Amino acid sequence: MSGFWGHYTYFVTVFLMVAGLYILIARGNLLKKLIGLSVFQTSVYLLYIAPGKLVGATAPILADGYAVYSNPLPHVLILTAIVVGVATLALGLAIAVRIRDAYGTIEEDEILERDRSEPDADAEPLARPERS
Amino acid sequence: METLIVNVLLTGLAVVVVAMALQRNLFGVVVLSGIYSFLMATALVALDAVDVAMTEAAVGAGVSTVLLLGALHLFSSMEAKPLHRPLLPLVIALGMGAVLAYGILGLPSFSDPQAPIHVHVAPVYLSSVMRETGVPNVVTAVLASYRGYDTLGETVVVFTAGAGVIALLRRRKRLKEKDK
Amino acid sequence: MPSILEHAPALQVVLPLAAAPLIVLVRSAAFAWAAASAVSYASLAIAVLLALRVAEGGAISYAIGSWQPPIGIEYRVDALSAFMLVAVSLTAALVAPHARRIVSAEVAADRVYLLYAMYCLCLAGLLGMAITGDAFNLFVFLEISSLAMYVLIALGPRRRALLAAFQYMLLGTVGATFYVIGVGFLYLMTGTLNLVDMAERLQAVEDLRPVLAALAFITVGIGLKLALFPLHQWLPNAYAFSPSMASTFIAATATKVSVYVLLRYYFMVFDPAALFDRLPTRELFLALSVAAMVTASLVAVFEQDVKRLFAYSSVAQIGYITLGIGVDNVDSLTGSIAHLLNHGVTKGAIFALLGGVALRSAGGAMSVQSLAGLGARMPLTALGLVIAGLSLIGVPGTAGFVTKWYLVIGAIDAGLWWVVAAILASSLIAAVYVWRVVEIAYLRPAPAGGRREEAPLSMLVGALGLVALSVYFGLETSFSVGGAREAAELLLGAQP
Amino acid sequence: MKDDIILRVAAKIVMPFMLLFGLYVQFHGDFGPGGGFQAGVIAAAAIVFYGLIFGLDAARRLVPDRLVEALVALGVLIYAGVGIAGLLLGGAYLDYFVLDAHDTVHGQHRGIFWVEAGVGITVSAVMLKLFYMFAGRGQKE
Repeated sequence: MSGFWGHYTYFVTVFLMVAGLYILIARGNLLKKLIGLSVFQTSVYLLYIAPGKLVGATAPILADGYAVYSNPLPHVLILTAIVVGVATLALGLAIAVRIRDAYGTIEEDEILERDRSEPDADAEPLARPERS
Repeated sequence: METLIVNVLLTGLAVVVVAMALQRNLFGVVVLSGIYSFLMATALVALDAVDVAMTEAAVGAGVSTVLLLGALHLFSSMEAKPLHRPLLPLVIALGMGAVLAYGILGLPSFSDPQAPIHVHVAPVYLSSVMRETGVPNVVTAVLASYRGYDTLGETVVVFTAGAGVIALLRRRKRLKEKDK
Repeated sequence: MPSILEHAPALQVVLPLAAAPLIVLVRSAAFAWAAASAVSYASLAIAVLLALRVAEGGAISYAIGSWQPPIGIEYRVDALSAFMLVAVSLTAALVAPHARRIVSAEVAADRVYLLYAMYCLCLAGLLGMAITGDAFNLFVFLEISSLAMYVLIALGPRRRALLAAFQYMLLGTVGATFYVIGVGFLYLMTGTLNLVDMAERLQAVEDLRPVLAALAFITVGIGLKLALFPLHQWLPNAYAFSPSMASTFIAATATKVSVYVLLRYYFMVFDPAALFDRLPTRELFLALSVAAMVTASLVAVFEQDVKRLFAYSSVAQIGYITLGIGVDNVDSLTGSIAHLLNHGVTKGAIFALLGGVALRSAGGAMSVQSLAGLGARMPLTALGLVIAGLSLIGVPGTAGFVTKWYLVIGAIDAGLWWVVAAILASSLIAAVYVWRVVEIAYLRPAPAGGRREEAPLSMLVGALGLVALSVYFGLETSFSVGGAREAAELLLGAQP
Repeated sequence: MKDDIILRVAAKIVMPFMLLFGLYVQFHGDFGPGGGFQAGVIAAAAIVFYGLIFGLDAARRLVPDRLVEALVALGVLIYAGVGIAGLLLGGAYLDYFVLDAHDTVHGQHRGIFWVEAGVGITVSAVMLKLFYMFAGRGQKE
């Protein structure tokens, strides 16, 4: 287990990260950007989890009859990372929904265009408190 | 055999991501991202990360897909054509890939029992978890006790997202009409 | 009560952290303000206490859950983190309690309590980043502070706040993910997440390729968060369009804590001898810092929106802070670390004063022109802006001068005369954009029908308190420079 | 979907089992995969399922908004409170050893039980709140 196949899991991880980051930067649609971000974050799971695997080992739930367990620590870290990922996605979508309400589009080019023509528009015309 | 299963699943992930990048119908992209999460969860099972797999299936394939579909319902479902040639993003992404590739070449091989992560810290969890906490699921023990503070932080992250979404999406009442 | 004082490191973070859910539970704007103010003061008290104890007895290690590191998560307060904790909580204590009026003017009534909850989370996240001794725990707190910040920015009154928040969220999350990748490499090569343990075990690592990759990822990832030139694209809009209270707090603290993280990794985790000498790290930081100091200042000169003007000024000032990494000696690092505090109070003062201006203006954009006649309309606010502006330029007697003094000494010591020239040039450009604001405020007549009304007292007290601090730290430097020097010596491993 | 009798009956039958499964995952996390986070998602899914069949308003009547928002905060407070309890009993923050005066392992069990409960409460409430918020945006006023 060395050479190319010994590092195959890593190579796929790298590919997924590159693809995720590319979708995130290259696309102008905010939803597509969020999906790219999500792929990028998800690919990091493999960077942690794959090295924790030992061939012939079992999941780290102690039981009689097993002696070798895969490494539990990366699992714990990635559980946290998954939660962070979904929290970010939820917030990102919420902001995207508000952007659609305020601008009528979620295409970045069109949003910037509308910013130039109307730079001072309120986020939510009705929401601003009255000035005393 | 185990290694083969893992490698096949990972290759599947790569294929799905390519399809995702090419697809311009956002509904299709969301469906593909659900498939991606399911494949990821399966790969995680093959990598012995059952807790993570269960969470990824519930969160990645479940919650995220539902959230994306819910949001998509409010948006137009076609992505606009990109206006410019995406050369710079490609350069940035490939540059990152090059640094990553450089780094991973020095990492221990897949399933090397002498890798640092298998000889430091983690063996302590595996050997003393029953004596110290009496919890056989080592992931639960580390999550809730040894590194319980991370999990407090993680719960706060969820809380932040929840409170943040309330702050952003709470329906506005027709403001102040009766006050005027 | 010696027993509870033993737990000061935990309480430092847990108090603001627990305040947020309490605020959400109670759902009252008044309670939210009171709770946010209380935890801000409490955080300051705890931070000062910790700093005193570190100064007396050296670094404090606190094992959370009684799990000894590296098995469990360690909180570690040393000279650098104690300094950072005081810097963050000091500005927090002057911002939050005094923001009540502007928050209720800019944010819808039923969201006010959520804004304060986000503030508490952001504070807890930043303090947690500064105090933790664990690489992954740092990521968790980085995310808490970042998510709270995205919400704070998105709550801004204009719709451009939404896009600013979204773009910051994308870049910030990429930054945080880069950080996780970097930590992943370090973890795979050492098997530990505890920063002290990691530093020790890294010395035994033979194949340096993953470590160099980790260095690159952590630099870019944290560089995004700290707005290292040219990764600062998110910053101007994020500062300009967020609610006044949020821009004050974020401008004074957020990027500084990220710099702290970078300093910690560069000098206390990576082996400087092995890594700095293999890569042109110093040259890179010199080039980027000087580029930020000069170009961002130039952009500020031509900027029409006041908040964006001072946001670009922040990018330039961050250049001063990162300059110390490039020069890499005790004096320059002392200047850099002191500037974390000095620039925090100065820029905090400016944004707090602009909050008062926003409260008294018609709303909408705050162009530089809209400051016309400010000297007559709001004399105290205008005077505060002038003094804080002098500190931005680095006039003797202000905090900004102290920083530049040490940076210049450090650069001369290292024989980097072109850096000295760049510091002077950047200060001159700063004088130009500050003068532009002052000239309009004092020499242009106020628009007809404009109200002559000073900002409310509650807001003035906080803002002028920050102005006073930016003068105080220019005259009395035993804490700012003294603490920074101890931290710099700790970083360079020199004996005090 | 509101008018489909089969769906409505099926929903009423299935939902309690989903909640039960959520509880199983919550409390079986010590021995098998699972824990507060996964359980929270499953429990929220049960209510979301109910909301999809019977409509958002019906779900909101079943689990009102105010309650959900309180639970969002309550879970974090429980978790942070376990830490404070550790302090008050003479240990470090989040020290579970001191939660039982005689048996440290029992103390660990107690601590893990309560923090997992806190996680479960906050996660299920947040997931449900997300559903309410996003689905609520889709409805016309």
